Amino acid sequence: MTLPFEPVTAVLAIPAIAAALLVVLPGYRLTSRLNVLATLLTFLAALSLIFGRPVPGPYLLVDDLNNVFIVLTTFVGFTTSVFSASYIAHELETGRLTPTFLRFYHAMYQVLMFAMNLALMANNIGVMWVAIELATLTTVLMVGIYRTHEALEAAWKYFILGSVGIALALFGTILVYMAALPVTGAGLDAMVWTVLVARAADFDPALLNVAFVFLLLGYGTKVGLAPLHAWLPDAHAEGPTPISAVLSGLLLNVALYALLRFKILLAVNPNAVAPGPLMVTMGLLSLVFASFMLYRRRDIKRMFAYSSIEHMGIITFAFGMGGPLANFAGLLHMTMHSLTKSAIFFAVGHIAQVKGTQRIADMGGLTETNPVLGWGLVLGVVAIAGLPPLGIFMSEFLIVTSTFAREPALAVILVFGILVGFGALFLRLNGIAFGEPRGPTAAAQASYVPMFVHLALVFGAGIYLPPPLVAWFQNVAKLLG
Amino acid sequence: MGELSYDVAHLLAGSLVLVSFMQLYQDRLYALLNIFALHALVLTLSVAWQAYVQEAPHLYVTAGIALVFKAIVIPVALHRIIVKLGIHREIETVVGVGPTMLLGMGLVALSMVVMLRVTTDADPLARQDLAFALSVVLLGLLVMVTRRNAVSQVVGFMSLENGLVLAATGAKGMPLVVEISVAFSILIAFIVIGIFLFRIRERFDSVDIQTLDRFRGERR
Amino acid sequence: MVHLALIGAAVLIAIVPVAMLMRTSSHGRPIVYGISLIVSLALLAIALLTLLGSSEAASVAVLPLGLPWLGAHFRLDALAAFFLAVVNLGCAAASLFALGYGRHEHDPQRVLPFYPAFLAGMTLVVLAADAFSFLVAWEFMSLSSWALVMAHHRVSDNARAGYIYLVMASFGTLALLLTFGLLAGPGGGYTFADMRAVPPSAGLAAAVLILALIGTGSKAGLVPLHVWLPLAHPAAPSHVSALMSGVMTKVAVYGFVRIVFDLAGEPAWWWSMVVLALGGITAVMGVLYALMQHDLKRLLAYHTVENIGIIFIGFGLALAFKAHGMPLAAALALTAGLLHVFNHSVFKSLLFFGAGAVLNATGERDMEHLGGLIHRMPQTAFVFLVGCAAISALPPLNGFVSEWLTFQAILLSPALPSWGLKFLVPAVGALLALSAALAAACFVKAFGVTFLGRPRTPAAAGAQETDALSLAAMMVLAALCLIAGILPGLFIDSLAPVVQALVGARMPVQHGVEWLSIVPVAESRSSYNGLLVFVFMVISGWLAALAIHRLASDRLRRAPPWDCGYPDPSPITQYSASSFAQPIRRVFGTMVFRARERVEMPPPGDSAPARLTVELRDLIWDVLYAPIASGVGAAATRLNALQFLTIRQFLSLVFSALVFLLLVLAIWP
Amino acid sequence: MALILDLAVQGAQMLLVLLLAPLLTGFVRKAKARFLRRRGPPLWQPYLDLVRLMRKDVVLAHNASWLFRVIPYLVFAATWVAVSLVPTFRTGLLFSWSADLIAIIALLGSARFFQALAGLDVGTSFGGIGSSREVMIASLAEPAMIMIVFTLALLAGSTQLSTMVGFLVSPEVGLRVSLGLALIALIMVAIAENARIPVDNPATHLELTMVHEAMVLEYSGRHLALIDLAASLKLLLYVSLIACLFAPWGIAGASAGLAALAIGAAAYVGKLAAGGFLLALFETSIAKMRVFRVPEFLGAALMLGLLATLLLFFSRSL
Repeated sequence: MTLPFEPVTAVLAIPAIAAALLVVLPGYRLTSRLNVLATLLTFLAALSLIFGRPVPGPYLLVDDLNNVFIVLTTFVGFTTSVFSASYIAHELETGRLTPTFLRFYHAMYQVLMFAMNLALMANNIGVMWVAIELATLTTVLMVGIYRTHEALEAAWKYFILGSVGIALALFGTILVYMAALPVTGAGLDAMVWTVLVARAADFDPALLNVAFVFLLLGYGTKVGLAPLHAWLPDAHAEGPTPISAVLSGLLLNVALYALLRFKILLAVNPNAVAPGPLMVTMGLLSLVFASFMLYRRRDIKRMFAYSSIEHMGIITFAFGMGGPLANFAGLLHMTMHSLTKSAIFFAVGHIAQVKGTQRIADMGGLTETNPVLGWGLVLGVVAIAGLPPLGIFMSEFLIVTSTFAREPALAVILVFGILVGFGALFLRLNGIAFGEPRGPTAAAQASYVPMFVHLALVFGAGIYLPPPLVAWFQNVAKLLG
Repeated sequence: MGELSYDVAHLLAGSLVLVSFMQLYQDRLYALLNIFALHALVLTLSVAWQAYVQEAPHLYVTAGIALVFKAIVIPVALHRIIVKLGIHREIETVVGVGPTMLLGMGLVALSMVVMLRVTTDADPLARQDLAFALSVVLLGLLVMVTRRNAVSQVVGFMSLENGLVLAATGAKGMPLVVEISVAFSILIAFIVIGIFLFRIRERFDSVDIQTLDRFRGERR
Repeated sequence: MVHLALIGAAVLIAIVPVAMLMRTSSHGRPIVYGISLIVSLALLAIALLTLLGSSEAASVAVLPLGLPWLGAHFRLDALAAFFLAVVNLGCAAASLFALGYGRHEHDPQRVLPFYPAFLAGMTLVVLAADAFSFLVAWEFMSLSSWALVMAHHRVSDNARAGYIYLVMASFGTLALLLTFGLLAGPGGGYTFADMRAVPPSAGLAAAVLILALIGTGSKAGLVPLHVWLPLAHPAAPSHVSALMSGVMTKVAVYGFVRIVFDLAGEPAWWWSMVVLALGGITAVMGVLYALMQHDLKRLLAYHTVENIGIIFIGFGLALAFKAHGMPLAAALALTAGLLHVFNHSVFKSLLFFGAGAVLNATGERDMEHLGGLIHRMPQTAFVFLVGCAAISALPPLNGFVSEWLTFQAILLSPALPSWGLKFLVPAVGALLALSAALAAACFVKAFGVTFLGRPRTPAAAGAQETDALSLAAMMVLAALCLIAGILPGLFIDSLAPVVQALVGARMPVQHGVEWLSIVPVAESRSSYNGLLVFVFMVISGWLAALAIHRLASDRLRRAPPWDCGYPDPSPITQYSASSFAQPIRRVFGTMVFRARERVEMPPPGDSAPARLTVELRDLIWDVLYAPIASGVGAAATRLNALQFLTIRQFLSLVFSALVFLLLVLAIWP
Repeated sequence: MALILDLAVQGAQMLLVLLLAPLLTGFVRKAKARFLRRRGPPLWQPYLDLVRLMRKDVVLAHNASWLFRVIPYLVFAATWVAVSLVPTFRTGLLFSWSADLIAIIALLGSARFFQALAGLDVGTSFGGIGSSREVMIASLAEPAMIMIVFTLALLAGSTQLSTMVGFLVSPEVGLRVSLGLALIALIMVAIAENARIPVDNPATHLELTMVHEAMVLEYSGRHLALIDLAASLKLLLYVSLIACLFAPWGIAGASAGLAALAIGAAAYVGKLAAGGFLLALFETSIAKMRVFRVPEFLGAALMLGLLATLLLFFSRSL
């Protein structure tokens, strides 16, 4: 099938061009619409990738694995931009953002999209690294955009911890190159992933091991795995909510994607240390840790940020376990988590705007005062807590049952962590959505479409997964070994 | 590649580790900055030598950046920040210098052990190089972790990054090395500017002395 | 058949959006409850046709939903049909009741959308034939009932109840998840057919039993997993309380039967001991808790715990007999358990409806504020009385039949070869007898304090009889209590295919026994004829009345009460619920509840009233749940310190992780 | 023909118990009075009481409900049906299989349930006190009774009274510890159930010690007559039960002729007399206990019953 345009180029070029345009264009209406349009076009281009993929080059590659992520990323990017349009309008009205910063915000949004798409499509581990770092730096700037003390502090923390992560990931990348060097010879080939994976069996296992440790810690910082998570809750809490949605829904995935690529590399080499146990350990640690952290949260966005850590832990655990079932579940969980968490942040953003605060103690009885938002949040939390018939239940079902049959002890820890987190989420939800109304109760000027589109997708997926998608996921799961 | 080139590279990389150790030992800010300038200088020499040995002219650019930016611009800038912000000249350490040194020894030993497991049929130069680079990285991190002072933490981060550059240039024919070093320089510039802008006098932890402990995410 | 049932469930789900749209309209209630009623009746008919129809093979359906490579499997066999009938009988009654009762609901938008979803969830659990569909339906049921519990969320107790309920439900689901994980094995054979084909090994089966007990027991309300039940059931609107207590717990029981009798293979000898002991403890604890309550709906909820215990005693016996190769006795015990499932669903729904009618008429759930309602609400009082008598296991009503059958099964236990069981079973029998007697005491209290005596508050004095539809629902159930009590043979025979499938034998056919008696084993051994007892009682009572009125006197005078000459006009001098329970509290309370009574007597000359305060502590909560809650809290507080570290300290964490991993690599072999 | 005979026997039994019950009560009263060196009321005094009560007007409290008026009939009917099914002079009664021993106990439970409700109906404090104590006593007495049933049923392999009697009268029973324990427990339960000293005093009207009498305080006229008759029937039931289970001698078999029936009837009257005599003796020789000692008393009965059941497994091997 031939397309009238080159989708790969489009996926990268549209955000890049849009970023350039948005820097110069004035006016909120125009820019926010352009922002939506650009993300929509990117999404459409990404969709077309499903039908026609380019031949992998030295820099770019589209295969089953990253195609899943690209479509997901561009889709959530699109819906978030729709949400962002209504969210930012309110921020402008209340004066939290000035038009200058708004311009900057939209441009940065597109740069972020570009960086993430690039990271996903990179066939070159160096390019991938560069793209992820670009995405990190962009989000650092956006986290600090409100310029309050808290925002700056969060951005600073993110920046410093992120920089160390960047450095560690680079060292890991260099080590992979060094491992490849004797086999593939010097030059570009030693950084091209398709080449690496084809010949990884001959690489020096010890070097690969060290490399993986560095990559795990470097990219793991971006994924938000405990104990490398520290930047994540604050960055989520203090940045604009659309950015929180993108961070939780996408950037964490992108970082995890990078980790997966290297996991495949290691899995090919028979003598290298198995990456599974490392990931399982870190996943469980993150899950249990984040679950407990959920209890003492007072800030609603920070709470859901910890929930993201929890879910990243589950996903990492699933991929660490490996096998067709667990991998499938991991992929599904990742997709569902992206959709759900961003939907939750959409709701949370509007709630915080209505209430004028992010303090959980100042919210109450939302289902009474703002039924749509309130029930949206309830549905989102129900989904994120892994209750059926929503999609996350399916993935958790697969993860738990497949693990219990193989490693009962691990499954028990997993279940324990899930239950602890569940308790915390609903404890807070009880206060926010039910009980006597507290705080301002004005109606939200919000676009509920993105939130409910996401939730509807999650709901649908929990009941019915279309066979092509399943086949696709299964292919990828096989790829992940 | 001859014996000599190996020996010289070995020597330069080894001295980089040595200078990292010297950083651990410092308890005065100015002295630390001077030592860091030395660190950058040794790196420059090492990178230049690799450029010569590998016959890779683009590495000279990296060496140039290291020399101009890290050995001169940054130390001078930090110097001025110290004066301007009135930062204490003495470095507060978390653990004493003695234990830190011991820890550093342990880290170097660790990186040697880890790297020596690499099979011998790999390039011996690369192996040695990586062991030293790993040591430098770990020592840089150690500086960041054991110093309370923002400037010394920046210095720690920069020496960590020097280790990366050492590793990258030691890897024969690695693409994007120059770009990476440029990117890192920008990153460091950001950090330095950030310190200046946010008036971080004592440590990374807060953007303003008034808010030093007020806000840690949730305490409000 | 199963297709038809699925269509029914689909219709129920389809009215959820309709209910959402019509949530504030006045037509919403009749439409939602009306359609629910019709669908439930249809499903009931399907279930009965399957159960009573010829023994054709179970009907199966696979829908392309759920797990993609698996599909959603549904199956309607005898067991499913029986529970489908129980579920939908309750649902139909609740829908009928709600048609009238729902008129008083002040938050219909929080009830209507979830109600059909709840019904659909319960129906689907029973129909599901693979682990995934089962759990989805199971959690769907929990979730929609949680939403219904939260319908009156502004009452802070309700919010807490909803929270505890959901956490316990999730705990149970996760236990079931692990159960199915074990049953499915690493290959992922998630359909029940696969699990049945490959029963787990002995060790795994033990874990399956324990996990299934936790998973289904937490939903059914087995002590000590019952804590949520008396909080959540009363919090929901009354027709939903009836469904939760009368029907949803039965769905949990279904889960237990399905897993333990059908999927887990042959039982080991000790399984029954666990189940029996738990059942006995649950029965007695449940009723003791109930006795201490003065909230009418909570009292009923605790009685659900008790009856679940009785049901599990039956199942425990069935497991014991099955494990020792005594299929006939196992059939008797299992029939007893299943019959009690049906009976309890009938009278518990009836009682909750009654409590709902009282709540509507007076706005009170606290019995201490009620009294004398028999004058204001005579019909409700009558049907409630029938329910009370039935749940107290009084002949000739239905509760007695199933308990009698359980006793008969207990009396077969000496034939068991295991010494442990020989001793345990009579002890459990004693517990069963104790719980039955205490239940009667408790319902004397419940009915007496609520409906008899004089009104204790103006609200009670001004109560009005409830509406006709609600009454109709209660009347139907009351009639069923009687019918099942006097014609138990019919019900036992219709359970035969279920029991046959699960333990490989059935009780003797009751159909042909003369006079419609039931004979569980042999006529010389034991038999019972509810019909005859009923007729006898009616005739002798009638004869006595006739004789006395004809031959002696039928005159009647009204006068003030006598009360040994000290009648007090104030209604607060009546016996209250707590004072009624005081003797029993003295007997059992000090041990089980650490009950302490404190009398504050003002000094002589002071005109302040004396006060008697009773302090009750829930031992199970104190010993089991409070430590868990405080443990989680303490861990959360301790870990929370990690939120407040400095950047350098966070970096130290990263650094330590790096060094640790490198060390691992260094010493890796 | 046989059916008609059976029907006749069943009918005779029903009438017999109805007639004998007040007599037994009167006999016990008379015997008690004699033990106390009083002359006592005549034996037929209970009949006179009943007749007098029946002919009097019912005085009903203002707020008594319909239930209050129905309950005497219910209580009477349940008790009467229960007594009719206990073998007195002949086993194998026509309808004996319609309720086994467990069902008979449950029937008595029904009677008690409604009677306790009646205590609460008028809304007086004495009614409440009576009901509350009654159900407390019952909640322990009933399980004890069930344990006794267990012992006997496990021994006889049946809960059917006729079968049990048939087994107990046969020589294969022998002398068993379990039976002894069960007998003691049954006597204790019977005393408690019939509101006899030391658990309750049927003659008292001292407010705070009443249990049964407090419960029926508001009844008068024909209602009270029915309740008193039911109480007498219940006493008769327990004495008959003890007699047929533990002294089954002389009782006529299912296919006995008229002579055997006559012997059975004579033996039955004799047993009743003996039972009444012993009861009176016991009652006069013991003091009433405090209400809160009753649980211990009945707890002992429950333990004895359980012990009897458990000991069965050992004594069987002897």
